[in-house]
Amino acid sequence: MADSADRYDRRAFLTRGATTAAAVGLAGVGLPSLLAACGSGTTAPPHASSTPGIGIGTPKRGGTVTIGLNSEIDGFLPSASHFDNSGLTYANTIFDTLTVVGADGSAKPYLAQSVVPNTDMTVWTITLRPGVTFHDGSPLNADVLVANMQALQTSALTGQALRGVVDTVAKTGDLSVAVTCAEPIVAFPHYLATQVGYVIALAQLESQNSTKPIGTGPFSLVEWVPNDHLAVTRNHNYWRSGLPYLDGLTYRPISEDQSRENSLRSGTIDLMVTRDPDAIRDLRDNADYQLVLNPNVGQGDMDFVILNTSVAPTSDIVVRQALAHAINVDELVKLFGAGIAKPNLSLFPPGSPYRPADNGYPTYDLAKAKQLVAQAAPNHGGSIKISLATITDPRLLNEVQAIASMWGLAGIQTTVSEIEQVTFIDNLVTGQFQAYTDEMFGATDPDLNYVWLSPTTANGPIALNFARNKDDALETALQTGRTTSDQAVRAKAYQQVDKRLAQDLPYLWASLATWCSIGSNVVQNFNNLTLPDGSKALGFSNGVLDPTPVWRKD
Amino acid sequence: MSRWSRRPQLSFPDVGSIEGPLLEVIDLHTSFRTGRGLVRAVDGVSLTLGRGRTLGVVGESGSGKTVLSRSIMGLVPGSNVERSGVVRFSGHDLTAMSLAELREVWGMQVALVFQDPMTALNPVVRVGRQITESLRLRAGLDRKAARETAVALLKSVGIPAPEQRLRNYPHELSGGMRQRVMIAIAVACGPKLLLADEPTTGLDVTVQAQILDLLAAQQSERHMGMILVTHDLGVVANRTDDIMVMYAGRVVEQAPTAELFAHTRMPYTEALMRSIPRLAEASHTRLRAIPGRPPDLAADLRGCRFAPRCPYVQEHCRKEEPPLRAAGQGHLFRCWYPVGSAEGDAALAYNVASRLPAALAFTGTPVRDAAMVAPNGVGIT
Amino acid sequence: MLRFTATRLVQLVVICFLISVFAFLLVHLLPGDPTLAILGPNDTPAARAVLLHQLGLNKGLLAQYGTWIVNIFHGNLGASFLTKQTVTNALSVAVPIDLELIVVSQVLALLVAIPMALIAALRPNRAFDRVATTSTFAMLSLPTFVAGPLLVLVFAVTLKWVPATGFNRLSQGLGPNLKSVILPSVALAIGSITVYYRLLRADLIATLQEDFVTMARSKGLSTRYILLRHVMRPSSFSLLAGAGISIGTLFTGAFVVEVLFQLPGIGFQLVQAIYGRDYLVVQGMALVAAVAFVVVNFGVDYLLTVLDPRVRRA
Amino acid sequence: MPELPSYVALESESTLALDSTPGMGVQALQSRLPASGLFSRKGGLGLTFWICLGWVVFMILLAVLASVLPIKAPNFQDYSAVNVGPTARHLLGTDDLGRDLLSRVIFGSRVSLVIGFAPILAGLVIGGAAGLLAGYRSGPADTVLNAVSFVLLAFPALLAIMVIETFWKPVSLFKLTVMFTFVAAPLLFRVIRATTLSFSSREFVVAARATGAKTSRLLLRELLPNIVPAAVSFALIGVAIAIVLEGSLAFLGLSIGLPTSSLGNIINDGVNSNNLTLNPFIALWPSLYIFLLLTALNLMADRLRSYFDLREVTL
Repeated sequence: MADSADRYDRRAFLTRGATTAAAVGLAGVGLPSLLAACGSGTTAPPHASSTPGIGIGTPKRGGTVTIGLNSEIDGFLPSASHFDNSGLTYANTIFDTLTVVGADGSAKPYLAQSVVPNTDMTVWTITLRPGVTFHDGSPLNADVLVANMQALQTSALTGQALRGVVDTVAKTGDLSVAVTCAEPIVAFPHYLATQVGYVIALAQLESQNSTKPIGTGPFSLVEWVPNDHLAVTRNHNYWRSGLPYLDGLTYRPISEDQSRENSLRSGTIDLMVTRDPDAIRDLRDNADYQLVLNPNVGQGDMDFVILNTSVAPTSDIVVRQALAHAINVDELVKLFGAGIAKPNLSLFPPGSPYRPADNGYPTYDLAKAKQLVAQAAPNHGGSIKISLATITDPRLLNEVQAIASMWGLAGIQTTVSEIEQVTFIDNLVTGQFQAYTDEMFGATDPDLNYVWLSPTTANGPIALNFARNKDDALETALQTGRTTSDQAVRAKAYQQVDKRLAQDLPYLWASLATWCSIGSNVVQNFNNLTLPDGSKALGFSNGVLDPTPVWRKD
Repeated sequence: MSRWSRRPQLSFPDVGSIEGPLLEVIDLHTSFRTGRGLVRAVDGVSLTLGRGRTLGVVGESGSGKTVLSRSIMGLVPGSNVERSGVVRFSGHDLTAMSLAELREVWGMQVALVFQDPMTALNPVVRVGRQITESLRLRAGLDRKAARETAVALLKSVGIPAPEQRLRNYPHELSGGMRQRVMIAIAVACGPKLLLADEPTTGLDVTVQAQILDLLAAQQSERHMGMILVTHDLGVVANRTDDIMVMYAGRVVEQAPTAELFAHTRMPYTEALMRSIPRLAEASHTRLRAIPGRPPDLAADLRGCRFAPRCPYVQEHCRKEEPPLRAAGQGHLFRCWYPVGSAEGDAALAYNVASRLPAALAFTGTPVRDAAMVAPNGVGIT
Repeated sequence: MLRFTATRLVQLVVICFLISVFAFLLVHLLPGDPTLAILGPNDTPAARAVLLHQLGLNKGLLAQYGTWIVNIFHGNLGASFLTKQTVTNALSVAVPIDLELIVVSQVLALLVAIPMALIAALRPNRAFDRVATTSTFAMLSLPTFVAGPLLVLVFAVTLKWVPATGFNRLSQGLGPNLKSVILPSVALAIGSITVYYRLLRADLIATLQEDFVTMARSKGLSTRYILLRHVMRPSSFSLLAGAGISIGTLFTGAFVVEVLFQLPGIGFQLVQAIYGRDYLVVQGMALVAAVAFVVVNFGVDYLLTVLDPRVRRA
Repeated sequence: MPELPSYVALESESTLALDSTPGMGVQALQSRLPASGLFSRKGGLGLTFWICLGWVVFMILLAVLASVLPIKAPNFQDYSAVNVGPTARHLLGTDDLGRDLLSRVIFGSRVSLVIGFAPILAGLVIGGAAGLLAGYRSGPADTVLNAVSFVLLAFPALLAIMVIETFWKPVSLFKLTVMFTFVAAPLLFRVIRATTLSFSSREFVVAARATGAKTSRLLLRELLPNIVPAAVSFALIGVAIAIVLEGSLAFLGLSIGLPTSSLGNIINDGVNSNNLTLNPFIALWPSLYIFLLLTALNLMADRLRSYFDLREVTL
């Protein structure tokens, strides 16, 4: 499923903690399905002796670590709670996913021993790892997996997103389950690495208890005080022998970027997740801290302006072209990227196999923009008026004012407004907006974004394709990408998707989100998870951590 | 305890044993720097007070009598005060003392009784504590002894059921009762000198007499010297040994009480006496007020300060201020044309002849206020 | 005294009832409803209807208010639609934080404001008085959300004496608890110092002009004794009234500090609940904050009658 | 201007027979004006008073004439000069969007002056009238008004403002003023009621009532002059709190719609995303502006009060 369309905002606690309604409920993190043709990563310059996040020397057992996250979650039920990046980090701590995406981008078995498709990839058989028990001692078996899957299918939150993927789930053995899909789903293993891949104990599932999670993960719950802390302790009979190294962990949600950075620098927390480029710039050259940026693998979250193609004047393609040409993206990113964020005028990051050489996205050209405005103005009552809005966040507010002044130069009268979260999401879903700032599309496999991009989900009073653009060529490309197992054909299909988006312009791209996890030198090995088959996992991506391999140096 | 508590060791001989006067004030000046210039409230006053004797200080509002009493004690606060002159109290010059040393004198040797009992007692503190605090902190009594002394004090000032009264708050007592408490507080630590600043002004006449008798009793019982400051000649008439009349910050006449009433020399004193309503006069006789108003103490005054309002005024008075001259044993006055002297009568006759308003008002016979007289001749009370 | 407390109790009940109605209506005026917050984009009409029924939001406003009030009397303030946490549980987290924040910040403010006011009142318009008055204006124009980050920058990040965020409960030891509360309390105290200083200074100057102060001096009592035992009490009335109001409003007013230092107090959770249209939490928090305000100020009124015997008859 | 101890003042102004209580009727106030005029250092209101008054008038003029002044457009973003300190071109430097801070503070002062003064003045009128009435004539009017003030004060202002803002889009200066008045009026009501209560028991009011003065005359001529000093000093604190409160609302995104600037949202912007360390000027200039405005106002108020209140500390 697509990565959560989570909102990047300083008032995350205001919004995400309570609502995270933005997330489709399914947040995927995972790895690209193809061997990543990896360009130079945007990781921080190599440390003196070691790469950041990779432990030096022999792991030390014991001790606890405090981790600062950018938002609080609203519960531990995969079928009812919104798992944004903090949600997924919590889940990785207490539960396990069936598959985990490897460094090479492919979804490798984790809790599942194997995930095997039939010939035409419509039926996937998942065989569970034997001898695994939940924190409450109950065994992990096919019955538990089936119950989990069915709960996800029927839930109001995740049901709709799963409808296009999972059709039926049937137990075929004590530890094996067969999942039949509505159509061939090439990237099915990737889905099992997202929110739907978590398996929770029957006791928690039946009681639908979202405050007392029982999983198979490396740590078990001690205490959860929302907006204050989550304390967990080591799971002594974890199925991965010898792990985890730490005795316990404390997560502290700190919504204020500045406060979270100050907490790290003052030692109140040992490790933090952030997406604030200023924090990255401040700590990048500081030897006391290890910085791990988003790997240049799969699809990172994109910052962009979403235009509502079903409402005037943004329904007029000429207006959308004028808006695109008028934004000087380089200047915008220079102003707000603190030298960290890079402009990225495509759905896919540079070096991704799905990124065409030139997707034809309109570059900054003020003269052309003015000319297009003049051309479109007559059929919009003489002048183009756009209302551009964002949620309450100082960086976004400044960004929006900058864009407004750029559009103003091109002759577009722009009004800027600030909207609080619930109304913001409500307007997105019900189409009552012209231009909003937005951030989503982070995923390890392009198919996870199908539900956001597909014209099939663009109609009706409530549409998951917020931009509501109806472009048949885009649909065919998405379909081929979803069902063909031939990687070359898949690459060409998603390149076509990127080209179509550049033509239709529902999204005015700006830059890749600058997710980063920063740990003091006390915290070792926080980005070095090895999978059961010995290969390395992708690790930190789009703000999600896995604390299993961490140990404490002092 | 902090350094202030180190008590300066001042020795005050017992009252009986000192020779010479209890209190000697020599040329005392107290003025205030204000926006309108230097207000000379007390402009050179000298007086002496023997043990057990009472001095009455009389004068209109603005004559500086209250400032005099406060200056003697050294209690005039404020950063804009200019003081000079000597105040020698049983051999010690109070004006030369530091604040810490003065604090030794206040309460123990010299005490002050205020005019308005309503504002001079702390409204939110029980009467008991306002008495016992000086007993415990200054006289060094322990809690029980202080309480017993307080009860005895209240009894001695004539307050019924003193035990309950200790628990009362000031607003729960009558005016007279509060004034008695004030006096109890003042005499609590056995001072040698009592300064009573218009102690009865706030009270009605019947209570006035009781309070004045009480003061006299306390004075004789404790062999205290007392200065009784008032604007009411009736108060000082038969309760003081000597009387000093002040006008515009200066002493204008001073004499033993009987001598002052018998041989008044200063026209101002005479005018004061005449303005006291007599029982003999018929009701509703118009009161004889002194026309005009006291001078502005900030202005530089030339000549006799009473000149503008004096019926005897002559050229000489306006040009040069008369010095204090003696008129017999212990009687001083400050006038060129004193009452009862030949020049005085001539001056008055001359002024009446030249129709000087002050003189006419002075000599006019008192007339009844027609409007207030009922047809049957009886005044409407 | 009984009559005094009786009338106060009646007033307390009436005011709390008004506040509960006010809070309930206001929150239901908010556009959108919790289903949107829970379901998010998957908010299909069918799913919404099911959820509304589950949460009992399909009943009329009066019915909802009725059930809410009845529950309160049974001690059940309801639970959050989003986190399924009971409001009482959320309060058990929020109230200790707010109480400690308020107590520490107001005590700090008083410890600074009272001596300053005493010295300034003793010598009005002199050097100290002028400096103190001007510096209090500087504090007044320094908003909490500037003071907070500055304090953190100096004491947490550079000097590393205290944690930058977070609240260590008393159970984790007094030291860590106080350390985690000191910076937010100082940020809050800065605002209160000015109010307390000005109120107390004005009253002190008025009291110091009363005759009973000269009377006390004429008894030879030391200035320190007179100030503490005679002058403070009659001058503290408006200070107390000011403290009552400032403490009362801090229950929700401290939200800025709570956001900056990530302390989930009443203000913090109220704001979050409003954004999430979490009706029961909003109503619960608003009611508790309002009742706290009323109780604090009634306490102050009672204290005033104790301090000022003249008022007792009223 | 040093003052006389009260008993001296009494004596030297004998004929005016000022009553002994600190409060004075209006006629006493008029008599205070010295013959030597208002301006002289000695007797008048003093130089500092007039300097402060000049400064406040200057600030108001700046705000009113903002659009005419030779300063840059407040919302113009000059990308060549982002986060720059004071330079020739930008006297007070620029913010993180390259906007000129001098013009933003001046235009911002428009909003903040209105937000500071309007609700407090409205509060003084509403709260004052109610306070005078409740304080003077206790009884049913007092209990009702008191209960209403309690409800308004007890109710979390935060909830009210947030709900009203989401419901009553878009946020305008007028709406903010109305909301702040709801907060200011009950506070001022309580202060004025308390002062009225304490004064109405004083003798000079009882005396005035005894002479058959009509209540309105009594309230205006006797009580008001004594309540004004306390109310003014509290109101001035209110102005400061209102201006800063607008900043806290900007912190929550509930203040004036962007890009119009107010002192509050400039300070708020100056504290975000380590602007505090990067470019402290953004937060510094508006805070300095508020500080200077307040100091001037309060010095004037203190000067006026001590001028009309001739008493000296006796300790």
